[in-house]
Amino acid sequence: MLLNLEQVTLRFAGNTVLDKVNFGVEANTLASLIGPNGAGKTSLFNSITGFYRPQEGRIEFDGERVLRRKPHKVTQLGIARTFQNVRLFREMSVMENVMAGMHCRTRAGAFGAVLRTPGQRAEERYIAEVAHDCMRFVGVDEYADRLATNLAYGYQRLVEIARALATQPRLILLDEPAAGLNATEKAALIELIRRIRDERGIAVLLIEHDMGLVMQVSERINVLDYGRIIADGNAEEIKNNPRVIEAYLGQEDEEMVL
Amino acid sequence: MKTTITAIATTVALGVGLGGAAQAQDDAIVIGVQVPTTGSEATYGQDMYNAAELAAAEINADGGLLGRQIELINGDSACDPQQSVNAAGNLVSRDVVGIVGGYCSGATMPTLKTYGDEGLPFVITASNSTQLIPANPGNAFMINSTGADQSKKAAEFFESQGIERLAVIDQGDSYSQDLADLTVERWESMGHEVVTRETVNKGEQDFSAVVSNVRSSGAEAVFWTAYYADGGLMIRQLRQGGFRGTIAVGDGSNSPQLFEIAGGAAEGVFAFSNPTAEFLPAAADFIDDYQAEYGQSPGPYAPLNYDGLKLLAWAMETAGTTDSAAVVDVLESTDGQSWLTGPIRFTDENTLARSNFIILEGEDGAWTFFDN
Amino acid sequence: MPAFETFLQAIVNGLVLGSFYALIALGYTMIFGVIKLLNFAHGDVYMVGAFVGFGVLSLISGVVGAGWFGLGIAILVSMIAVGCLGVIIQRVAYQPMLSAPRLSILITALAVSLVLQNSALSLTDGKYTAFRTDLGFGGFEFGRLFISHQAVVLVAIAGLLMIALELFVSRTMYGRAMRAVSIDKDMCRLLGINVSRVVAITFLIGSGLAAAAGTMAGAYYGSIWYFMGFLIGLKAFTAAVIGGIGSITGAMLGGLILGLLESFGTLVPFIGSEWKDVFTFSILILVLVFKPTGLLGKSEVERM
Amino acid sequence: MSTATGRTAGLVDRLYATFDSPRRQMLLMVAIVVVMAVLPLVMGRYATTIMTNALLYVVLALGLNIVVGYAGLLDLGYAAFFAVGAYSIGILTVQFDWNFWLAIPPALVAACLAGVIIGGPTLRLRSDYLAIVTLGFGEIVRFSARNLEITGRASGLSNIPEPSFFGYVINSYVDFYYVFLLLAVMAVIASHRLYHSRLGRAWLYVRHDEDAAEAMGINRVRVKLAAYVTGSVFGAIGGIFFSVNLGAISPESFSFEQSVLILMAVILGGMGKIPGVILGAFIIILGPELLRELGELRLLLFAVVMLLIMLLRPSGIWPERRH
Repeated sequence: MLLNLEQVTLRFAGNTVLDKVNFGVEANTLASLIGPNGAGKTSLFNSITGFYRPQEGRIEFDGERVLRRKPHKVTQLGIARTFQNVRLFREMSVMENVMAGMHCRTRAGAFGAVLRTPGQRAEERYIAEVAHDCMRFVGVDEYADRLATNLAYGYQRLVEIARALATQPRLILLDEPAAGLNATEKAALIELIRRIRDERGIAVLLIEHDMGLVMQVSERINVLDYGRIIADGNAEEIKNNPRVIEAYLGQEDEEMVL
Repeated sequence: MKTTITAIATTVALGVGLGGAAQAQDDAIVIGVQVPTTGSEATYGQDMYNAAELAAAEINADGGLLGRQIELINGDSACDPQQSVNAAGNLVSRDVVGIVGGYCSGATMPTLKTYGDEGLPFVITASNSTQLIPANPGNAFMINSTGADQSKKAAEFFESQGIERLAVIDQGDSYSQDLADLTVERWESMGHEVVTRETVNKGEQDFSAVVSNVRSSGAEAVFWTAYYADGGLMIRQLRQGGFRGTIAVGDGSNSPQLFEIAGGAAEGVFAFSNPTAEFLPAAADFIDDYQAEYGQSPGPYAPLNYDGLKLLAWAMETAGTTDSAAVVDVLESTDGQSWLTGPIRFTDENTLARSNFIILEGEDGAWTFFDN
Repeated sequence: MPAFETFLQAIVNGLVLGSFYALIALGYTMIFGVIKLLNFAHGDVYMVGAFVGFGVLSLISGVVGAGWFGLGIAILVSMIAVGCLGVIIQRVAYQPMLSAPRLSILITALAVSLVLQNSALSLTDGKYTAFRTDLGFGGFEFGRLFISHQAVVLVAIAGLLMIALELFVSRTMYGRAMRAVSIDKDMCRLLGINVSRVVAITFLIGSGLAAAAGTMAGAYYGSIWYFMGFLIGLKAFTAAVIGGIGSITGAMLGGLILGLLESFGTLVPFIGSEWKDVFTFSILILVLVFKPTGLLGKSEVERM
Repeated sequence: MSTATGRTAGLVDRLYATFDSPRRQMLLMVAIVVVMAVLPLVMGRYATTIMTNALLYVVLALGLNIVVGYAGLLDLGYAAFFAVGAYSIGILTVQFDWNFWLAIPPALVAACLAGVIIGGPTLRLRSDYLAIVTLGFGEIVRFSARNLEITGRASGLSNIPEPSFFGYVINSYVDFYYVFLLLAVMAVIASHRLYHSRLGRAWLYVRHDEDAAEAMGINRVRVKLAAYVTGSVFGAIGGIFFSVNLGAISPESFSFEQSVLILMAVILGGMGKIPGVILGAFIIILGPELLRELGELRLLLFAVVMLLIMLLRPSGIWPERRH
């Protein structure tokens, strides 16, 4: 297992948001986490990436303890993420946004910057190179100099993925990457997710409400309901799991199409 | 020609006004007056400027100096070291031949260098911190008695009152700290006891901790070495807090406004003071002239600044030139020249060779003469 | 003075000082509660309160004298006038900035503070204004312990104001709404609470309390000037932090604790009175670093 | 839109177009520096002294701009670092007879240490708390300078020796003008380079969205601390040369008002923009000199302008970069 969660329990002010969650992602796989609204999916992401601190349990990434590490440390370990409601640095260019990902893989400081040392200049070239590579990979390189906020929503999502890729992760967590995208864009997204794994060897874990997309790309699906994992399997198994059907039927206003 | 180019270039470079120099009358003798006309000490500064103006007007009416008219330029020090250096730079660049003034010692300090570099005669009229002495390059002359003189006066006064246990309070600024240190040193060398030494911060209103320290120390007298504004607060709170011993204040607190702030608490308070106009026999005419010209009574340092200008003018007249070195030489040899504040003579350190302090007492909301 | 009397005197001094801190700290904490803003201008509102109180007393002293009755009226009028000033400040300067970045609103608050301070500076030429009253210098004397009548009455007035505030917050609709708004503004909107009005009332009360403190301090110490709000504002903020910012009881408690700490701090040997303020600010920094929630504050839930 | 505003906007646009390329900006900068270098030859002592002061403020404001403009942290005690630099030099040269140039490294180290000590614990806190802690720190430094023997107490330190540079004694006002011109140019270059570097970008990331920055593997506390310490070094450098220029320092030069003036310089021109900050520094220093009659009103005027800028044009008077 690349990522492994054991008995993870998270409480907020007396409410149990995650209840003894056991969960894992294999290296080099495409996995999904689904569940009704409020099931605790984003909380689980936040727990993995260090934004929340579960009270109990263990989270390990490639044999390293993750729990109680600060978010930036988790990213340095090799877990990158995107946000449900796109969180780009809006007033900065696309290029600068993607360069952010390289921060944790480089080291020049104030001294290097002021003196423009050879090492610092080489590093800046390297950062630009990787950033361009990531932008090309998701297909936003032509907008490199645009302000992020001036980009169409679909492109903003892609920039966020490029930014996550620039952190050079081994696992990337995508929080509802298809939300707000049209059919063409979704198709391109599916393609991109596959390429991330195939060409870069990065495992992908996504939270998604679009079941079509989930079923198409996922090799493994986990279902979360009321903070508990209620099912774990491939697309076929999940579709036919009675507990999953029950969980989703109990939910009004659900966009899921089984 | 060159002046014109410079003037134009300056104006172009900095915008109209910064060059600033309203071109002086061609043959006028330009003297700088460095006093704080803005900031917290603006009242005293304005009084001092007025007095210098009065002195210059008298000289001009009498046929001028070396046959030429005197023109004054105001260099506002704002009682702030940085601003006063700017002001000094301004005066120097406008070709003054000498400077009169200096009120806040802290602000006067860095200007010693500015004027020293040019060798300009500088008559320091009010600033009297002993810290100024070692920083004086030799061109500055202090016509106010120094803190050392005042501390001596103070210590002798307390001793004459039969006081043994003294509390000394300053305000953490250069002038009051210097005076307090000197007093403590002298008082202890006279074999008495300083039971508590306190400092209050400017801007603080509540002195209750200091008051209870003073009371618990068993002090028989309190010496406040700083300015009147906080001095008024301190006196009031000392009395409010039940302190019934003697209270005396340094010359920075010698102001009628002390009574406004302290109210009845200032009755019976003693002040060590430089010769203020109303207690100077020679100053009767000055008070009338000042009153007629400015519609108010001259403040405590006005006579000193008046004398400062007169002294500088006398030195130039005697030297027969405004050449700096010659004027400084004459100043060094000043021998008992006297205008309002008494005869002036300098020590080897260019400080006034006598103590000019008098003792005042608060009575019915005003200062009255108590002793010499 | 015997040690015991020194000790009692320090308590008395601490209570007087603490009352002023507490009244000002309340404004900081209440305003922080409803709009999460550190109102830098609050110390200057206190200063304006002192000047308004002074103005009122000067006007009416011819008729009612400058005794306790006149001072009472001055305090009341100043509270109302400066309370309104607080609301105006909120409406003009802070309301438009609520959605702006934090830095912008903080700088705006600083700018408001500087405008108030320098307006007063220009109007008074930077001079101290004597605040004359006919309250006298009498007091109770027990051996060397001395408690002035003024101190007793001022502490009593401060106590009454704080009790009134506590009742307002716990018993009235607006008071409860104020607490609700400080917990969850969006929820309050959904529930039909007029949040904007609640915020305005908070500024009214917070600024009014500072004005009361200002007028009382002016009368007690005897002079007022444009910069009087700076140090005490900083210290009252320290008091609010000690008590736990956002907590009303905490602000009162923090004010008293800080007053007593300062008053006892100077009794410690080797720490002269010149180090008093360094001592206070060090407390502020230590509390913020080691217990940012203060004594009674609640920790914020970390949210994404 | 009225034609008048239309025309102004057009003018601004054209100005922009003229100086849009880095090359032209560079040329413009060089031209300004050349003009500045010639100025003392035609200016009198007063104007030169004022300009020296303005250049000092350029250095200080650019330093504070790193903290406020780049990293988005409100520092209300910046004068403290200015004081640390000035007093380090004062103490080492006056009390211990050190050579001025030898005293510079310890002065810089002292400023860094002060930055770490005060910034380290507080940068974890909400930004409002940082503002008030820095304010408190500024006062602590001033009070300490006023009460310690080694700092000369309230009178401060005087007779700070003039530095000599390979035998040439730097002592005239013109010498110091050039020293500060050089410092200002270096500060501009350093600011520019920092802004276009990994660290500079990290400051912007953290200012725009702390959470997203953290998710990118950026240690927000460390990055803020870097800004705080870098800013403190700029302040200390200003202080170091300020002390030898005046030859005397006293605690009152490092008051809250000083911190506020530097902050105003940053805000008036436009936070985060180097030309804006330079403009702000000149306005703060030259404004009162040009409008002498304002006297006491100058701070009020600045405060009102600052408030209006925050309410109407938070990006400052230097025009915004457009895309």
